[in-house]
Amino acid sequence: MTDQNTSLSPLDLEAPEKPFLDANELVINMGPQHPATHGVLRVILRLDGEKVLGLECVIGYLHRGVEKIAEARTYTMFNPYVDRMDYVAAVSNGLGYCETVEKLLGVEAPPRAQYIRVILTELNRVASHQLWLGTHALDIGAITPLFYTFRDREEILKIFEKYCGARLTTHAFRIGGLQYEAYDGFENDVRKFVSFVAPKIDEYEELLTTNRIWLERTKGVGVISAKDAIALGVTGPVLRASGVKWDLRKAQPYANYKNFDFDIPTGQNGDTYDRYLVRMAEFRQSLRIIQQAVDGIPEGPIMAKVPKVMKPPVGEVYHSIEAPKGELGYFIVSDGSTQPYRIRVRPPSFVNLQALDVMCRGAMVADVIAVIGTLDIVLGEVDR
Amino acid sequence: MTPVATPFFFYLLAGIMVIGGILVITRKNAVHSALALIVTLLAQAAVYLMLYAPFVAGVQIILYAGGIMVLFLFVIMLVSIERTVKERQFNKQWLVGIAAALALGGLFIAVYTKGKGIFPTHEMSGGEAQNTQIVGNLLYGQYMFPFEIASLLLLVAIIGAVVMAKRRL
Amino acid sequence: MISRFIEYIQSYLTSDQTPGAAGNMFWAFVYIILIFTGLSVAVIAMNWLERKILAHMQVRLGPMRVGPHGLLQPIADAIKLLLKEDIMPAEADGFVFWMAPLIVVLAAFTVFIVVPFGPTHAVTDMNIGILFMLGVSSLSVLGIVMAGWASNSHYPLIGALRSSAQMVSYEVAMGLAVVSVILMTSLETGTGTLSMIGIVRAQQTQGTWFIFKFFPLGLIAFFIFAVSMVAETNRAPFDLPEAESELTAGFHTEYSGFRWSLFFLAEYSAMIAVSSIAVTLWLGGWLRPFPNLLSGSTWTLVFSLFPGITLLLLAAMCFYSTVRMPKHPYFRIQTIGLGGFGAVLALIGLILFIPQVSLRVGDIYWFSMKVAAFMYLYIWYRGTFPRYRFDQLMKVGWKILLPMGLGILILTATVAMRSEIWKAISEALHRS
Amino acid sequence: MIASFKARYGSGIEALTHLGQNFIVVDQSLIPEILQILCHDEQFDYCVDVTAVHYPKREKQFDVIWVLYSFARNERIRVKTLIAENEAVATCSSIWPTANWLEREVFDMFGIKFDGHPDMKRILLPDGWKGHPLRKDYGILQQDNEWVQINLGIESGQ
Repeated sequence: MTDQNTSLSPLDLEAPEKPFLDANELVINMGPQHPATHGVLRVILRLDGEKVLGLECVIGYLHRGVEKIAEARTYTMFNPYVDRMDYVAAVSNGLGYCETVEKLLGVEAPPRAQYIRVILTELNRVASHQLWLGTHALDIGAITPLFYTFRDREEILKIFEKYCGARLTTHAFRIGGLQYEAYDGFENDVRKFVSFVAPKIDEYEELLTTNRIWLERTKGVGVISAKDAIALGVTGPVLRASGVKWDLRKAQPYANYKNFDFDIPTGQNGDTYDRYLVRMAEFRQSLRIIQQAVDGIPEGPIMAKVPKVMKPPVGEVYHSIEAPKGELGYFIVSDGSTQPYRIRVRPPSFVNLQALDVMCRGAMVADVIAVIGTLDIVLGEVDR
Repeated sequence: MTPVATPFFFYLLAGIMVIGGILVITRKNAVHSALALIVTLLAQAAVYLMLYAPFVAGVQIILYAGGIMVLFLFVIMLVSIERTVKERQFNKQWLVGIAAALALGGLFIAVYTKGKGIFPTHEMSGGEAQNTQIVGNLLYGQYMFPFEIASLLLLVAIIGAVVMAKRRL
Repeated sequence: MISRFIEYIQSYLTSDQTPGAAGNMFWAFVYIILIFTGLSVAVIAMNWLERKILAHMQVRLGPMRVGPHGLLQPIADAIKLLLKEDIMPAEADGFVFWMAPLIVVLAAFTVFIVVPFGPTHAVTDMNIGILFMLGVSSLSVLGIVMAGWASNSHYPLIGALRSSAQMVSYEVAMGLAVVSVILMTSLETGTGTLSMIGIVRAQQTQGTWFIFKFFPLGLIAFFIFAVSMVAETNRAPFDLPEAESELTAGFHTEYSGFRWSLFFLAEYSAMIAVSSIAVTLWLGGWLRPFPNLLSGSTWTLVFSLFPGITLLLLAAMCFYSTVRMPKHPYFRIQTIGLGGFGAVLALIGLILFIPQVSLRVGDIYWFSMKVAAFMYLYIWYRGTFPRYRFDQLMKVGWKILLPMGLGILILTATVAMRSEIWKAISEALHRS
Repeated sequence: MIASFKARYGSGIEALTHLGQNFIVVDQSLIPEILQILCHDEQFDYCVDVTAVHYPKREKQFDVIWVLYSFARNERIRVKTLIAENEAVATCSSIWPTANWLEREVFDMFGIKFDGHPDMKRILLPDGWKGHPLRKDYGILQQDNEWVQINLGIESGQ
């Protein structure tokens, strides 16, 4: 089952777990082709029956060398590539990249562009969470929420399609603002979507939140304390569910998030159920932001003055945004030429995935699946 | 219903049982042995049916073939088969084994020839239709005490198993 | 010779026994064939219904392409499965791998020998009927364990371990619930029975379905059985042995084509089998609703109309959908097919109005309807519940259902014997 | 904070600000100590990122960069050190466990070794891969043809 380069590294489990009664330890290779590893994650599990003695993640199956590609592209040319990292939240990736380059250039997008950016990014957050909810519930065995969430995510994708022609890898933003003015009826569509999706979120909750089996499967599963979460660099809803009230949109506001009124939902126990509740609350907060943004959207230009040939001054900058999965950071080094000297992406999924080992210690096989689901990883972003 | 071709079925089932029994002790693969044992037990259940003891046959299927042997397999499956097949069989005591088998066979023959009278040769009264009731009455009447003793023994075994397993849980 | 044969065949027609009990091998054989084909058709229909009902629960349409409303989809699937290459893993244990699906299918089909579709509509009536059903259906665990082990692969092995542990544990709770019913059968006649037909007869003579007997004791026993039977058939929310998101496909991961379809067939016929047990034991088997309350020839006539009305309703639904089909040449064949299907259903429905036919078929109709309700429940569970974790499953089985079953057994026995107990106590008091 | 560092370590540390973002350039030998202090005394308890930049023309070819964040102060700081090829940096995975994978990625992409790392091996590329792709002398179309031929059985991955 395991091939020759599967040497299990010594895991720093507090007490080395021994299989019961000298039963044979079972080494199971979960993935890279497996229905519940969300792509090509490979997890090597050491099992005693159903109990997990230790696990190791093997990643890199989707490695495309995005950071290397960036060094051979101009700043503008690299923009579409970032959509391919976290392909379920492509708009967020684009926002992070554009803002970082803008920071390097010293320009700022005009207010109207900022508002449209916020609307699209928050719509994308809703879409990303919907995809997470559907697949997570499917992993735990509830098949119906998947279809509900995909039905509603479709509406978001339709808005994207009408706005920029693409549904998934949107390439919605340009450095310095937007390429496209919002189409006629954009605001109306967004308003309609908000009023359409709010009751649907109650519908998801109705299926799961008080479902006994759902509670049994998620409460107390994959617990991570706030201290561990910070030490492991875990961000996003996973961190907030452990009780750390930290959201980059509030802590270090970017775009124009400081204009909007919203709460940071947090949990207490840091278990899978709290992460579920936090994300469900984030749905509602995102809708609040969208509502405010669409009500306050100003008229004006959508593109700042940026040179045709972008040559940012020599220097380096790190900028990060709150992507649906956590802190998405870009570290760009410019040498004054048209091409970035180095682009480093700080992927939230990659760092969050590292917590899998801690969260799965002593758990059962089924919990590993639940925890992979609750971490909300996208392998395109883990491997880049 | 009148029985059809009783001797034929008896010898068929007996043959299956003997072959199954031999396979149990000769197969190197423990899973194959267990499966052969299941075949033997099922044939035995069929023999019970022929003896107008459907209740015992049903219990034989549920408990032995369906319950105990599944647990047997459960344990055997966890043992690495490659290893057990490669390992040399350690019980090389053919002579002792044959002697013991012959002694047991002799005992059976002796009992059968000497004490033929104690075996009922006629059909049991009540027969098939009342079988369950008869078994129930016997268990809860005449053999009440041994029955309860057996259940006590099982309780002890269960507690022992819990104590052994609980040490780690 | 021929006349004797015809006489032999006809001799059974006037009998009020099952062919097995009457010793008529020809009719027993006919019944076996009928049950086998009926079961296969039921599994095919179940396959289509499950996909359709589940689809409508999940805001999608389900199969729509093969035949009108996907009616021919199961047949297309069956053909696909039969034509598929049969793959056996190189390292698999060939013989065991080959045997496993056969054992599962045999176990699943054999139990139907004693299922009473009506007072005479069963192959035979064993006096250990319920024991036989539980025993033979417990043999299907063997097939699953063999399949998991013989695949020589880790996921099937874990699936097999899960299913064997699960089925063995839930059999205990199931058995206790069944025993409480067997206690109930002895109530008025004094002697209980394990025979499936006997159990239904007991409900008839006692004038109540056992689910309502000693309310709520019968209901709780039924509940225990209803939970265990879902676990016993490895269906959601207890579908851990084949939990797709965890074990890819569990014990049948390595199976493909025809062998896989045998597992599929066995799973669905096992579902029907355990539902039949539940119907027989608690829901009055073939008895129509309110046989005592709404008795009399008028009510008998009203209830005998039900089978025909049901089929006519189905036919009406077909005709309605035919009218609603898109008017496009591409859909012409499908429209005609749907109309034809409706016509066939309507014809059968009309035939069922003939008194002689409806008299013979009424039992089967009520039995099937009750089983169908269970089948719907199975689909409903699958659409709404997440999956239990293994330790939670064991907890439910051993810590909740088993004590409940024991308690129900003791309570049922106590309530059943209450007059005797009371008599004994009062005598003892009187003496002292 | 910076002042106290300066006072203690003198010329080994240099504090700069670019585009409103603070970063300190630290001599390689001081790295373990500075990171320790930053984490435990200065409350930079969240290691956001560990990365590197390759400057092939410099004598000390690599910048290794730590991006740190403090929840208590809501402040970011970057720590940077210059190292030459074949030199190793002390690991900070004992300070921030999150650095484990991040350092492995730096090793994978740049070939910079981290001393004391519990499991220093490639993370994104396969184990037997030759070369470190994010170095400037590694062409964008270049790949380990030998590995591809042996393991994938194809002539080239291009």
